[in-house]
Amino acid sequence: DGNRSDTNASANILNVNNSSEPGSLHPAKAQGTHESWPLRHLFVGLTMKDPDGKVVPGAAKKWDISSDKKTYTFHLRVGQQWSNGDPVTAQDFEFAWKHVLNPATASDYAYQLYYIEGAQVYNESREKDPAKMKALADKVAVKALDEKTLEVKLVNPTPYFDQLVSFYTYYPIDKNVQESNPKWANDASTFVSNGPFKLTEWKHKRDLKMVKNESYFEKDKIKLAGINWAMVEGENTAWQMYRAGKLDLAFPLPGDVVGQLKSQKAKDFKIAPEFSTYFYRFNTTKKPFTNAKIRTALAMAIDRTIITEHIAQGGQKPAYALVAEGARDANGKDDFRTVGGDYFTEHVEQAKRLLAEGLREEGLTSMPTFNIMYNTLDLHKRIAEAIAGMWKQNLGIDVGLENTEFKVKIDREHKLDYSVARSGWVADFSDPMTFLDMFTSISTQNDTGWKNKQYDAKINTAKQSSDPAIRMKVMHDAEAILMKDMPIMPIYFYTKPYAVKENVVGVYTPADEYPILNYADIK
Amino acid sequence: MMQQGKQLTAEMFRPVADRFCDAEAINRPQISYWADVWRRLQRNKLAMVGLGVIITLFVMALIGPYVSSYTYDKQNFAEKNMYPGQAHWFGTDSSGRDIFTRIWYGARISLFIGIMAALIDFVLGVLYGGIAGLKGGRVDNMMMRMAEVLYGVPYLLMVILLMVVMGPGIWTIIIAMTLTGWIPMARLVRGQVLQLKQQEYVQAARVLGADTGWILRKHVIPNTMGPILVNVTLTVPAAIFAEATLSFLGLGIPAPQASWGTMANDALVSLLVGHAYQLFIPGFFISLTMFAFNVLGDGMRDALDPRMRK
Amino acid sequence: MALLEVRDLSVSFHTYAGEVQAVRGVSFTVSKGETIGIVGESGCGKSVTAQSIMKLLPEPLVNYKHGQILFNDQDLLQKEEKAMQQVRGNDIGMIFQDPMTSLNPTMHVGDQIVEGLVKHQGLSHRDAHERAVEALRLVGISQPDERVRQYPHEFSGGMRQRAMIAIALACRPKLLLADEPTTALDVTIQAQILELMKKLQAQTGTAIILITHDLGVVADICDRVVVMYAGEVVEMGTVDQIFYTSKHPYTSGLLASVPRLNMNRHDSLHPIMGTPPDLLHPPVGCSFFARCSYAMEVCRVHKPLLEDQGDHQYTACWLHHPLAQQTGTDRSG
Amino acid sequence: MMISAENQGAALLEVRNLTKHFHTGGGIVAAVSDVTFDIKRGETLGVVGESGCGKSTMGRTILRLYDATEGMVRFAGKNVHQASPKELKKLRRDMQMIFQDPYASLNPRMTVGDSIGEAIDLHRLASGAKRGERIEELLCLVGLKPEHSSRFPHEFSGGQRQRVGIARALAVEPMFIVCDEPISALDVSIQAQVVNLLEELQRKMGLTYLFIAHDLAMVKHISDRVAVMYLGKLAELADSEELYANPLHPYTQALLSAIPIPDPGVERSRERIVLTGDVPSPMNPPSGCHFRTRCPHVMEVCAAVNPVWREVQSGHFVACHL
Amino acid sequence: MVRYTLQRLGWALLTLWVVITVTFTLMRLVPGDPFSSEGKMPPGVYENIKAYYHLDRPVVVQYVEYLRALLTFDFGPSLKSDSITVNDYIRDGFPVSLHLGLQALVIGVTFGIMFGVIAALYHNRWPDYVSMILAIIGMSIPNFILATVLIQYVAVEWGGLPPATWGTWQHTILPSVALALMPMAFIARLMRSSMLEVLRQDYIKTAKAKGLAQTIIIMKHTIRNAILPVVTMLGVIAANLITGSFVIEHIFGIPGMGEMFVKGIFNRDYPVILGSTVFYSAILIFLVLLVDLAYTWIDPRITVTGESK
Ligand SMILES: Nc1ncnc2c1ncn2[C@@H]1O[C@H](COP(=O)(O)OP(=O)(O)OP(=O)(O)O)[C@@H](O)[C@H]1O
Ligand SMILES: Nc1ncnc2c1ncn2[C@@H]1O[C@H](COP(=O)(O)OP(=O)(O)OP(=O)(O)O)[C@@H](O)[C@H]1O
Ligand SMILES: [Mg+2]
Ligand SMILES: [Mg+2]
Repeated sequence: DGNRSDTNASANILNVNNSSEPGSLHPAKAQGTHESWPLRHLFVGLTMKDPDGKVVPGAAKKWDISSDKKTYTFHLRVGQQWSNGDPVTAQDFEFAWKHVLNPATASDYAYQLYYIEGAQVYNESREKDPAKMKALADKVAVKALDEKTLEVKLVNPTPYFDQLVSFYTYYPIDKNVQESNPKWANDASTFVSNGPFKLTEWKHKRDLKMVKNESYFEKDKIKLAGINWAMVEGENTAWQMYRAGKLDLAFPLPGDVVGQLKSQKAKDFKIAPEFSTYFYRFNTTKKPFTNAKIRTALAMAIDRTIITEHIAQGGQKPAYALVAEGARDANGKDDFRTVGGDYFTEHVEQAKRLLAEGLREEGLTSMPTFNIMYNTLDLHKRIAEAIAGMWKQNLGIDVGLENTEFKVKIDREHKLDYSVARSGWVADFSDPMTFLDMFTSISTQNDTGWKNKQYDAKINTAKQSSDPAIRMKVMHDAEAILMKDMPIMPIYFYTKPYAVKENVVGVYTPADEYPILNYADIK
Repeated sequence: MMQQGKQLTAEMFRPVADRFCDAEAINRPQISYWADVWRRLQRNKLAMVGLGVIITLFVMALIGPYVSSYTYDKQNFAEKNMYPGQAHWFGTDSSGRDIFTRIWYGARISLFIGIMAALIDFVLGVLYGGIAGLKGGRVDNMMMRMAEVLYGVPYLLMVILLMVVMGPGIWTIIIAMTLTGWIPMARLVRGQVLQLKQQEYVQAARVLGADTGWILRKHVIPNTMGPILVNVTLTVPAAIFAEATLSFLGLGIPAPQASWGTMANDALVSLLVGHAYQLFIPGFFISLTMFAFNVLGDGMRDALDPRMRK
Repeated sequence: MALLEVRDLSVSFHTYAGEVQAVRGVSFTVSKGETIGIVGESGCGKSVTAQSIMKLLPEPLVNYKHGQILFNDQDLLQKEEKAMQQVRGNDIGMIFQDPMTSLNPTMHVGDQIVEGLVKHQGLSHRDAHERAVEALRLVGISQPDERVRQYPHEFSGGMRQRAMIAIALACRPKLLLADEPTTALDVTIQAQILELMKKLQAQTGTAIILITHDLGVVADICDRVVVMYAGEVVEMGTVDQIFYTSKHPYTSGLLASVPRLNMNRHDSLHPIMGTPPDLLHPPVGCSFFARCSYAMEVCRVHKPLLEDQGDHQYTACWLHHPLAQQTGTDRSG
Repeated sequence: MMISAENQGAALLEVRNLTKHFHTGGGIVAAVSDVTFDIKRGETLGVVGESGCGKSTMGRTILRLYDATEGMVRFAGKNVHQASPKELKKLRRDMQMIFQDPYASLNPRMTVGDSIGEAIDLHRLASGAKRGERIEELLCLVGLKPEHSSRFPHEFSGGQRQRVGIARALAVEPMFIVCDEPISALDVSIQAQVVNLLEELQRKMGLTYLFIAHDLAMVKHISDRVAVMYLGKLAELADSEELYANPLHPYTQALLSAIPIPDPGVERSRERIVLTGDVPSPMNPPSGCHFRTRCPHVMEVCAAVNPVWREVQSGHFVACHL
Repeated sequence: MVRYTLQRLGWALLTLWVVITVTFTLMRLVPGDPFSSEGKMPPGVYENIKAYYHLDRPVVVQYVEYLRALLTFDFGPSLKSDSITVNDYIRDGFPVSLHLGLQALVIGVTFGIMFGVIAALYHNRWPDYVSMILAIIGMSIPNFILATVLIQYVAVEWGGLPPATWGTWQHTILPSVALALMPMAFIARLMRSSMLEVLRQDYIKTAKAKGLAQTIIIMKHTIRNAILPVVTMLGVIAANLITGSFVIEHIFGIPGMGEMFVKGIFNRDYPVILGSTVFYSAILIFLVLLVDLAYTWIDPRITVTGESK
């Protein structure tokens, strides 16, 4: 049922569901998708992403990059205004970023700014003396040269920095407002933003209402009069609301609904790309997962197509490498994934052989039983059931399933208290690095116990290099190392299936973002 | 004056000597209370139907999984979401597993959990509530306040911790279920006891030297059986579903094993995509169990009440 | 003309052990203003008879096998439940035997009296309340204005019984069924209650069926007496006939059991030996056969009928059969 | 204190200044106040008195079904109200009670056999077939039939229930029984049977009774001594013959005059002492002598002074200014 | 009675304190950290956040601070949400949960008692069976299924009522029905069983003998005597209903307290856990006290005060 939603259609107001109450709509305190999705419509960073996923000018109309690729100078558009009428200045950006980095702000995503010189030192400082803190803040290399010019110095050449500044932690905040009322972001009446929409109502846990910001620089391209965000957590309920005509766009969708819509080729159903990967971790410190052959055998012995076709059902792609599709390679055209290709194939016979070899090396006669740990979610459960079934059928090993509450799972992963654990990574930005630096020895996110000096070296080179060709090369190398050792077993690359009423046009979905409604319109 | 004159003879008007012996001629069978209850229960057709259903469920739980040619965990995506029919009597689920087999496999777990939880709640609740109510005063106050603490502390926290301490397993589930499950039962029994203990027959038992345990067993339980049975029968489905909910914390029985609760839980979304039978089949069996326990419970209640004799 | 006529009433209960034939062919009449005493041993069907008149026996269990209960010429057994509600409490009042369990434990005693008044006399709550206080005072409860607001468990046994009496009398019924109304009362209060009943009778012409085993009370206020045994009437007559010229060995046995004040401390009492028969399987012949010291062969198999022994004294006993007289089995022998 | 009749044994039960108050919505009810007496081994003490004067309460307080507000009860040398639960259980084998209300005191869900058997089980007096025999024996003892044991209380008539209550009390072979109107609900024939039974048991087993009743003739018949209560207090206590022959307290006199006689001729012609005036309430008893409001011989002193409990003759106590 | 109530209020404070202490301890024992996520948070950031919420102090200090703050009814911040404090949560959420809960309670109690009474009056006849079937359905369909079914068939397919969210009275219907069914079924069963007990009592015979109509007998003589077990259960049922049901609020997207409580636990949001526990326990304790006081009011023979019997 793809007709129009019954409420507010005439007023050109779009109804969507944000799933959950945003913890905070302050760019410095926002933590995840529940915050970033609405924020994406309230604010605009120095840059933004167009419907093709390309970085285009946002608040900055252009920017210069120094020859060592470490200094960025952003030139802001003239005449931009905050929703309260204040002009948007470079000082606002400088202030906002330093606010994020201030340890007292306790911003979760402060590390997204560690690319900037002096940022990490400032953020990690335990200094109590205000004067010394001030000095540290001053050393953070972001500076408003004048009202319209912002200069940023980076630690390493970071080719994707232009992308990064579109991330919500890099959004500006109105310095005057923040200084006079630190709690401005908690209430719609004091909320000030610079994006296409402005916040008019925020009933906690009920809804958010935004209307078009008439002083937005791109206001002519904004067709919607406003967006209403519901906060219904249940995916099923959200889908039912969509069906009952209370929502114009339903995302995310329950798995079986996706399957049904896909098989029915429903007109209001869309599958958008997604820059993320579903994978399993192995605990490489635990026997017999210490053995790379065994890990590889396990990775080769499952049928990913069954999982994507019958369980995930949303057009996901079987994954034979870590980095998902969605990042450009050095030539700026081809996808990193296409260039890199697959690192292994599914091959039951070979898997059996590898397993036997691995077991022999470990001095075992048979594979001991072990558990797959996953956090409770129907999808994870069904995938784990399928994989366990495949391993049993193909390799003859008994696998148990163990579901845990999310926080317990994270805790156990950190403590390496598991055998095989379900995991996934949703990219922060469109660069392979967002995936690859997870598995360095020093990463807090490695959680596999796997350490590889070569790999670390490759990642370091990539981080310090300013030459895209070299960067991409070493990142491919790194991925190859990773996939050879197989501390993680890729399963599939996500997609973003969603449903949007047929009369709604102009919704676009960059691979690393939720559906963007800025240019949407209701016909 | 000349009543029934015909057959009477003077002979008959002679005094008799042996008259005391035929006074106690006919005795009715001596029968114990519980045997009596059982006999009365047997007369209750509906209760017997309930009992029959329960027995059938138990038998099927034992043999059901082997009746069909499928196993509970074998996935066959080629046959997923099949409606009930020839090949699969109850259809298949979204992973192509045979629901008939899974139902009976699930019956083992669900019935076991349901009945164990009910049983433990019953024992703990009756003991605790009965003692508190009978002892009264300070003991009652302390015991009830302790129950309040237990009820006040977030249940989920306790369960998560329990899970960490004990690890998953059926007994962990049962402990989790009864952790606070007995409290309503205890409160119920206590309330009834407060009312009952003013009855003279309880006082009479006291005079006979009965202690709390005795009064509990002989007087309180039989006379509060009605509400107790209602509560116990409620515990069964509550536990069946609690198991499914607890699996959220990793406490339920591990997949791909089935239980009615998890089957219903997982099939919730099937309602949205037109495979409602996947939800209704386990739902039906849970209701059937409930029905059986309820009519049996009602029958028990009636059978236990001698005033209902007929 | 008879106010109440019970004709050949038989009542039984279904129990799982079988049919308990609690009342078997009982007939008697009560006229306006008359006091009838029903006496008899425990379990002989007195209460069942009384409760049948009110149709109060537990519904699915009881079986009114046959007979009629004519009240003002209308058969109560045929009446609808709704019509019975008009009769109960209003035309016929009842005092129950068990005062503790017959009062609602969660309701003020006063309210329990008020109810009937509101229902039948159409009194306002306030007036009914005053009447309730008055009723309690009449039955000799001190501080009735305080007591109306107490609960039954705060009353002593005798006080509860008096509260029951107050409930039954409140509406001035035409017929009062008093099932052992004074068992729990001391003699002074008992005298007071009996006085009250007499007064009421004099004022309103209420007929009373008094079930009691206190023969002293019977002697005090009854006009006629019905003697029951094992669900049957064995003798019936005026109070003098019963006390002075009883013609049934059972009646004489009852009278002999009563202790007298002038007895000696160590004299023992003379009860009727043995126990009444089990009404599940009532005897074919005379019910009293097993305990009767004059029993004859005929008594074992043939049931004696209630026959007029002259002067409207009815007795059911073979001893008064001409053949018995012939055989010489004499009462005094 | 008041040891008299020398032929009796030592006091089995000593009651001293026993007082029991109830707190109710309407105020404090002084159900029993300051009662003192002894009962000797093998003796029967009859208690009569107006309905609501506190007889049942006194009986129950003696057995510690109620906690005493004040005073002391000593049974065979043991203080009942200070006994530990263990001691109490032992005591309770020796002290029993027959309840006033036969229906309420039987568990509706127990067969009468089990109700009687309860006592046997509790004190492990018999088991198995012996238990059954014992129950039958007790049923016969109180004039019921063995087959009654599988019936439920509601299937019995009032009198039959009372007999079950008696059988239950006898089951533990007690030394002392508080009989709270054990026979009021019984018909005369059974009354006689039961009283004979109680007397026989007393003779055989040396039982001691506290016998509460309204039937003064019966009380006279069964009791060695009789106490008359009025509004929570003892009015008079004497040998039964003595009391009936020579009642000193005006209330006793009124009581005796009101006894109904099972003889219609006598009833029609007799004179009663009719008590006038409102029956006072234990919630606010009259000052001084409790009986003064209804006493035909009331004097001024009665309102002012509480009459003392004195022994006017050997063994004859009275609380009256006369 | 007044003294007893005051005494119980004293006990309530003590009970609350124990609940807080136990919860505080459990919370810290449970694995998982309020700030852990699958993300890449470096230790420095983590330390900042801990410091921000004073979680870097010794646990004992935190405990004492918490108790002290409680004295001023300050439940503290939410670790997951910067825009709202626990006090805000309760202030916003409780009225919603209360509204929904009371509505469900009224539906559940009214119909529950009605069905129970009818079933008992027509014992083992068809109204009894009908009410039993209803009760069985009510008890064997958990509210998460019922809620989804209701939304699907009433809101989506039929379209008569809004599927979810909170606002108008129409929004309250489906969730309160979904919430009420279980207590209704339970109360109906309880009521039936105790009604059956009461209907056989002698005093019902007395009431009949007064000529009272059936309905009066039921209203005045039986319900009050039979309702005790229902009242007992009502304490707990009401406490659960009015502080919000996670499942119902989750499914219907209702901004109540129940969801906050459960999510607080999953997020290890310590102040939220403690705050809602304190709030919930206080309500529970209060309702249980009411129930105890109601006992004596319903059946005057009952003494909970611990006075001598
Ligand atoms: N509900 C019942 N079920 C079975 N039997 C019953 C029932 N009610 C009474 N009976 C039996 O009916 C007979 C007559 O009982 P009823 O109560 O009329 O005796 P009663 O003459 O009033 O004796 P009492 O003087 O002891 O009260 C008794 O044998 C009793 O066992
Ligand atoms: N539980 C109670 N609560 C309040 N008052 C009570 C309670 N029990 C008895 N009373 C009061 O105590 C007084 C004495 O009662 P008790 O039952 O001892 O009298 P009794 O002498 O046994 O009378 P009866 O011969 O009528 O049984 C009465 O006024 C009664 O109202
Ligand atoms: Mg009777
Ligand atoms: Mg008494």
